[in-house]
Amino acid sequence: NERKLADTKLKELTQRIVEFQEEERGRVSRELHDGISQILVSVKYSIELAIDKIKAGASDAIKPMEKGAKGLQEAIGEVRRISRDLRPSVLDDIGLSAALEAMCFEFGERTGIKATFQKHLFTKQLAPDVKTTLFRIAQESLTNIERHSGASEVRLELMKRVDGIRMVISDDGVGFDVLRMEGRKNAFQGIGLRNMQERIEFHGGELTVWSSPDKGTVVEAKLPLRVLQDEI
Amino acid sequence: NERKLADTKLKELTQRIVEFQEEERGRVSRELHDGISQILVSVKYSIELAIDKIKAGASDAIKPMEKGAKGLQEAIGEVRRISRDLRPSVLDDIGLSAALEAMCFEFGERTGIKATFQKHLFTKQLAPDVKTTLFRIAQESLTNIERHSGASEVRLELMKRVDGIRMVISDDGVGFDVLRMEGRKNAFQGIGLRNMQERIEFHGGELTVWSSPDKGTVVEAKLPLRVLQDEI
Amino acid sequence: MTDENNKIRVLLVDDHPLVLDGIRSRLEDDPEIAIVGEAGNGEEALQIATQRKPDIVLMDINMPVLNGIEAAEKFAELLPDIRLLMLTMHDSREYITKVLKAGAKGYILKDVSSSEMLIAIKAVYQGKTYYSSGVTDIL
Ligand SMILES: Nc1ncnc2c1ncn2[C@@H]1O[C@H](COP(=O)(O)OP(=O)(O)OP(=O)(O)O)[C@@H](O)[C@H]1O
Ligand SMILES: Nc1ncnc2c1ncn2[C@@H]1O[C@H](COP(=O)(O)OP(=O)(O)OP(=O)(O)O)[C@@H](O)[C@H]1O
Ligand SMILES: [K+]
Ligand SMILES: [Mg+2]
Ligand SMILES: [Mg+2]
Ligand SMILES: [Mg+2]
Repeated sequence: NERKLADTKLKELTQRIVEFQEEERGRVSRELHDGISQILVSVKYSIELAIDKIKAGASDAIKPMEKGAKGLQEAIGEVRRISRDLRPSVLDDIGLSAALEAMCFEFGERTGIKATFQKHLFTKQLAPDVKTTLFRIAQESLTNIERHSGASEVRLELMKRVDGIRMVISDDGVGFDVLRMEGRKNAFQGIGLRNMQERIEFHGGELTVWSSPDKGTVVEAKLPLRVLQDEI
Repeated sequence: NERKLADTKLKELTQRIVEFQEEERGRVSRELHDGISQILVSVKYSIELAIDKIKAGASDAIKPMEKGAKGLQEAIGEVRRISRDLRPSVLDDIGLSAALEAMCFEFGERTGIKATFQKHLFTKQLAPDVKTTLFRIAQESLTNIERHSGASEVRLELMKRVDGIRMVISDDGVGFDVLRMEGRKNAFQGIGLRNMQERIEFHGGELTVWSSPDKGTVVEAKLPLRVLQDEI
Repeated sequence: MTDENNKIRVLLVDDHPLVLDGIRSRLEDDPEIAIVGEAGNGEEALQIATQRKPDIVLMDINMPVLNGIEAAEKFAELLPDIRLLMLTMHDSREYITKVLKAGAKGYILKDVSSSEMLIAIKAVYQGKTYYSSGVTDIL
């Protein structure tokens, strides 16, 4: 019976992940279609108008062209944002630490919550999918902090210890009742924490959350040392 | 023990879905950054060059502008393709039947495999997430047909029966050994069929595959009538 | 036309043909600049630079085979006299720090105006470091 419950929960999680994925696809698809495409089409009209004007020997071709260039600049900015939101290229080009640092910085700028990042690890050695998992866990934790915690300070730490890799995200916010959380069976509740747990377990790791009302929250992701790649 | 095996398989599936999602995010993010952004920057260069030329009184401003317009057209086409691949807007705007019809048409054009679509159902009544699921199943089936079947003809049917909704995709290709397929436990095997099955079961439905070597393949998705929405 | 040797010899490196094309048309009319070659990735850039000895390499970051960051490290090791000016879409601090550490002398965003692109090339040629307007905000 307990097993059956676990099974149902897992099925539910899988379903929510798929739903979430479809939502994301829909959102990005619309941003591209209704946002970017429309801007580009209007830029195209401006250019075509300018071409017609030049051909007709008119002197005011510059104006539509400058308008076009401005629209283009806007589209470039939007494409950059959509691309980064999907997956920040820093993560692949430079590494996890750099990506976490950038995330903390942007988070602080956007929310006004003081966010500091500290590392004690050479992240080059992490396998790509492990990097991604840790990045997504940090991302979900910061989203939770922004949405639920009311914190004024956040610390994100990444370290290598003799017994494994550890990433810790702590905040000084309102906290919550972890035990009651685990008891809840409401299918409409968040999948954030559960999904993080599932993902870290894929790599043989463990996710622990310490929190109680008014005591702030600490999320710790632990991974065995074997997720480190041999250096070549 | 059997339950435990099912559990492990489900966990595996969940992991594969998450991996797939991350791959897709990375791919789209790169297509935007390395493809679209670069074209847009080059269009910007062309327009600015043309502006400079006009300001300098040169007569050859038309050429960079026409180049810019061409680049823009390419970017618009690419953005539309990426957007549609993520989620075809026909699905939301016109409905499942129209989206399936368009998919069959494009599939036929691209692969040269004759694809026909037949419907006996008012798809407007389907709930949005059910529509999405059926669409993804059809998409995965056509991908499988293209990759594995060597078929020369495909039929896609969507119908409403007294006992439920049915979508059937059949091909006259090489077929495969369904039973042997189910026996395999190799984690590196495809997730296509398994994912489709999981998704249809979310909605209380059932996925059945009939196939044997040299006999072609039939994929049938069945859904209970209760997935139909009340008309308002 | 003046002798190529009296001009700033520039090698252009980008994997996107349209971008390469656009940069070339931006620079080719400037009397102080001579484009001495074009490359589609870091590996090619090293090869061509060895032969043609440019003063400046104007280089993209995201490229196949050998990307701009890896290439910058190799340039520092093999051709330390050639000055690198990075030209990229990436506007985050982490990229900037990384390529400057690898030895690049300047960093400009791809969407800068053509006059700023020219200013950057000339500044780096004179031995200065240059960051484009979008970049100094970030640093
Ligand atoms: N840092 C935090 N501070 C306070 N409460 C938190 C924090 N993190 C999580 N919680 C509580 O735990 C709950 C579950 O978090 P979880 O991320 O699983 O779901 P969610 O954020 O509500 O929804 P989702 O992540 O699916 O969008 C939250 O609703 C919130 O009540
Ligand atoms: N229409 C078909 N004709 C012939 N063989 C098929 C057909 N559909 C599926 N198969 C066989 O069934 C296998 C499993 O299909 P499935 O969609 O689950 O995985 P895949 O297509 O191999 O990989 P993935 O879908 O994850 O990219 C295929 O590898 C192929 O051997
Ligand atoms: K780039
Ligand atoms: Mg959450
Ligand atoms: Mg498949
Ligand atoms: Mg590039």
